[in-house]
Amino acid sequence: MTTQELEKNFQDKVDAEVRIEPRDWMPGKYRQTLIRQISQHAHSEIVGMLPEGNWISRAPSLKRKQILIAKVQDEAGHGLYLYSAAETLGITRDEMIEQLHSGKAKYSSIFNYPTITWADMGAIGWLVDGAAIMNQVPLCRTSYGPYSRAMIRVCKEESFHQRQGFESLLVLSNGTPEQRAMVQDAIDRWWWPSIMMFGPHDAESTNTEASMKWKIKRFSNDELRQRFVDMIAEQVKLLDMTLPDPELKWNEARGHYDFGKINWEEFWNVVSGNGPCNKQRLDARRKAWEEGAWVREAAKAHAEKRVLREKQQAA
Amino acid sequence: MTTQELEKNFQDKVDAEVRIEPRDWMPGKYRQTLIRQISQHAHSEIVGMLPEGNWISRAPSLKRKQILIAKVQDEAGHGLYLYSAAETLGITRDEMIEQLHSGKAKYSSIFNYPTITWADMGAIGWLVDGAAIMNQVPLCRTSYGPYSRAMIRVCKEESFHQRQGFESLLVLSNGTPEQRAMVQDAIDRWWWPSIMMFGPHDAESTNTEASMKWKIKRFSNDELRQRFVDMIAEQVKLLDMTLPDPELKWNEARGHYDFGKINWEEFWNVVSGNGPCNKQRLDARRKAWEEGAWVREAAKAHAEKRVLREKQQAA
Amino acid sequence: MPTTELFLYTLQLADSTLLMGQRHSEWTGHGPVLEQDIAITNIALDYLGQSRNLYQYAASLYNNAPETEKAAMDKYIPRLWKSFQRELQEDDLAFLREEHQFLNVLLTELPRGDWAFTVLKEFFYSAFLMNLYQDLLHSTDNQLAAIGEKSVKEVSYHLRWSSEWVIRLGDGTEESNTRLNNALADIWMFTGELFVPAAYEQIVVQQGVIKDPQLYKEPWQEKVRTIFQQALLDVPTPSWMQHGGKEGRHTEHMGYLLAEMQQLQRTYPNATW
Amino acid sequence: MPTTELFLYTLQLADSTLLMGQRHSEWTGHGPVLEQDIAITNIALDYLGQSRNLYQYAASLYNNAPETEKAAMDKYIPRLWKSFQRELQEDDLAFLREEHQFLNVLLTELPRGDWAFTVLKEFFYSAFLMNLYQDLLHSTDNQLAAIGEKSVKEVSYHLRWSSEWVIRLGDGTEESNTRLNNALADIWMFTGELFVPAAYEQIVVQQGVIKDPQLYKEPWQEKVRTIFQQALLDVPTPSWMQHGGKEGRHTEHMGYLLAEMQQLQRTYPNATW
Repeated sequence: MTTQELEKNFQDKVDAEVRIEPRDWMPGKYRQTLIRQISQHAHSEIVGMLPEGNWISRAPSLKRKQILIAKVQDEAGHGLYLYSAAETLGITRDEMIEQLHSGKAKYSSIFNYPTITWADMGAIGWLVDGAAIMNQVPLCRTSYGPYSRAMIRVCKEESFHQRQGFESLLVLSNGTPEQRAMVQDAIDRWWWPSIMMFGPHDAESTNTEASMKWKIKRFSNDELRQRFVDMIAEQVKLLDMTLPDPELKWNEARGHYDFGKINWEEFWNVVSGNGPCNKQRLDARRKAWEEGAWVREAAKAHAEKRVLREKQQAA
Repeated sequence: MTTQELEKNFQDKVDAEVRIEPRDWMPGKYRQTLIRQISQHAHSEIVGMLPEGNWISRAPSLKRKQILIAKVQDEAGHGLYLYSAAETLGITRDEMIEQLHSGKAKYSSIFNYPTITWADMGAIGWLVDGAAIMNQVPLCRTSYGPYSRAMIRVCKEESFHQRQGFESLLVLSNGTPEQRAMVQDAIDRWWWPSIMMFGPHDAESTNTEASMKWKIKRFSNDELRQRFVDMIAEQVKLLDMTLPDPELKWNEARGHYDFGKINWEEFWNVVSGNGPCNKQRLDARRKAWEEGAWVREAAKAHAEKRVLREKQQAA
Repeated sequence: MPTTELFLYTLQLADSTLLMGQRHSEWTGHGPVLEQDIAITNIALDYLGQSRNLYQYAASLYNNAPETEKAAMDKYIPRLWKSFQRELQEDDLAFLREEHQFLNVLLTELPRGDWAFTVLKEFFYSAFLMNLYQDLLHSTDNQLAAIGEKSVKEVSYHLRWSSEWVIRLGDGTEESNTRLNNALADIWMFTGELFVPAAYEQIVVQQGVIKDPQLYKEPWQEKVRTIFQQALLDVPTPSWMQHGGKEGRHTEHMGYLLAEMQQLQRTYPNATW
Repeated sequence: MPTTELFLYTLQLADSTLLMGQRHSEWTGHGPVLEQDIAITNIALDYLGQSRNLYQYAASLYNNAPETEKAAMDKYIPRLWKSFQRELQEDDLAFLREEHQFLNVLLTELPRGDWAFTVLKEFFYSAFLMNLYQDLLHSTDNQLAAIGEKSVKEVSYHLRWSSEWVIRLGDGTEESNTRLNNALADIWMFTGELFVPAAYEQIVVQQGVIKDPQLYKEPWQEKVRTIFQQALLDVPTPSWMQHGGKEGRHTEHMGYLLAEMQQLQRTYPNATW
């Protein structure tokens, strides 16, 4: 088959909602886009363990400590599925980790903000995981099979996390004045970064067209962002808290909430490395990786010794 | 002069309370004994910084934090005087530190006990420094000049520390029930180790005879211990606390307090390396030294560059 | 039957398992490789679950005790709780007791250390707990029996996992072997305390609720010998052992651990989280 | 003249100097060589002394303020203190405020780091304080003027000492130069905050009590250029700067620092020590 035929064949499958599998032919650009997107998502899960991990040792009750640890562990699990999905496209996990550590690969900028109080654990679950799910649910039907299957598992757990986060904020919002203040402060700090998680406005977004065509992406940034705002603007009422946006207002005509202007300068600043914790996060990941080198080497050396011994015994 | 004449000359000076100075002739054994004793004392000051340093970051008031830091710093200063005094006998500070780190040189076993509560800061000042002073005041008149002069400075500061320690316990003993319990607990833990600081009973003590003759030592272990017990048995009443010794009792006939049997097994156990913190203390010292290596090297390298540059400019 | 000693014994196990969980969870997000990050986190979660069961049981022992018994237990109850005017709860015990009221074995409070330290500590402790929980299954105390039954499977996995890691590091590279030996030099002196019953423990033994922990020494040593042989490690000769944790006398590490772990409850006492 | 802003500004300086002292004193007993162990401890003691003077002044500003002013300041006062039924004291401010009530610049809360990190941080901060205290000498506020006068000599020594160390490490060995550059990469983004006045600070400037901190930027940069030249270090190009400390938004390091530092006062509130 000529490349054109292959491409047509491929696009027909995509259009017919048939999943593309690792051994199937696919355009180079499709493969590249997927590797970039899946590995970026995997890195986000791994780096995302750090801000929440920051409160494990200080969780205020045994139950909350369990919930938090289990949640962070789930993120490690997501990282694992996603690295595996990306590996089916012909890149190794070590290569991807190397790209993360060198700064070549990105991860979600949201994790470059610090977790300052316990209420941040709830706010991350509710807002950050909430935004992530908005982005991710459509990916359960994404055209690449292994990615789609990984996302189904991820989404199931993420929506559990979101409910847990909201429940945790609900408890705090029914608590002491200090706890209520903590919740409002956390919402104030996480709200704008959360709605920036949907990326630039459609007009400024690159790559969107091809991704749409290949069904890697199914909705535009602005569509998803609007859904998120609509959802959170309602839920925040249950907490008896407010979102830090004076322009937030129900628009009867649109059937949506209007909301204020996003500070894109901050967004690009954080993306380009200048968030409050960019260096801290990457340093922490690199440190864990470097300090684990001798462990990985020992495990490898031992495994090789075993194989050798078994061979010798067999001989 | 023959060795015998030199020895007689030396002993005459000692007997006449004339200080021996670095350039004076002295018996090899005298020199060795002094190096061992002074460096051991210097090491004790340095290792002794660790148990108290353990509470600097957690001192309960700004004033107490200042006092504690200043006290630990004084110990560094004492270490410095004493290392300098020992250096006049022909050993370098680095050699002494090497002996400490290798375990060849000893330091006072008292610092192998942990500091568990804030009251330990007071108890160390009152009991440990109190016992140290008992031992050290006579050393202000020791026969070796540099040692004697160092000890005069040390003793002045130590007695200040002892008063501060007592005052700190006095405040706690007038405090809440928890604070009072803290004080009694600290006294219970530090009392026996403190009276062990005077070393074995005279009958079992080695080296004492020669040290007495050379006026390196002026009172026996048991004499000093008795003085200490007599002093503390009175002072503890001011704190409205008790010493953990049911046999402690004023003996009218002796004009001294009788006291219970010392657990020498524990003493030798700790001396021989099995105290609760022996490994921890030495590890901490070694770590500080090793982690400081690059700093010392850099300072040396820079100093050499400067000298070289000055020479080049002069040329 | 007086419950004070049973209460203290239960606290001892609760505190020890809590601190195992607390220390292990310091690895979460920082493990040497993703799969092992997940594994050590799993173990941390198991320990936390065990400690919660034990604290809940300890709290119920206290809440249901006659007043005379309560007076004896009060030495180990957070003073602050009295002002809350409600029943004692698991979190009061974990987050408001003072250092000298904690009864965990010293082994469990030691700083996390490197991977060799962690897996060796886990191996020593789970090899001990394995024997303990297997007997607890048959305890005359129904609650402890239930906790033992629930936990024994978990610990059996912990023991297998840590044994494999001890072997892997011991018989891995020169560096891993050296690190494991360093860890051994640091930890060994804290293993003796496991087998020496505290005064209250002896009474619980006499009551027939638990077996004498001294009985676990022999099988524990046997397990250590077996694994160490495969790990090319020498079993240290009998030597002096640290103790005090079971009586509330801790290492200098303990205060820092508690300051961090208890901070929120200390700052906002009796809040709901 | 309203005192709330002066109170906040005084707290900002008090918090910053306290944390400089707190971090430096982590070296006590662990310095790279005995003489420098003593030197860094001296600097820590100087900072603690400054912070005590500043906290005492802040407490007196609060205690003497009219009730309407107090209401505005209450956001920064430890809630717990209200129950003590006595005047506000220095230790209440240092040991009972919550993280978001601390106004120190972020620079001062960063972990101790290695010797390069410590001396570089000290250099940056004392180069700033030097200018500040020299002006404070002439403040219309007598208390601040007195504190400035008392402190300027100390800081002048700190600046000389840290400048010398920066040069020594920069122009020492390859390793020391690398470590200093690493420290620079970590610290630089925290220096900008020194020169950006917080809202309350602007008001104190308008009141003529202090000069605008923006004025210190130029001489500070000049000092940095001079010393860096001798230290063979490149002055980083203007880049994005961290901020938030002066408004109570801190780094993730701050919570741990406070948990440790405040533990005893949190556990035994209003006790006398």
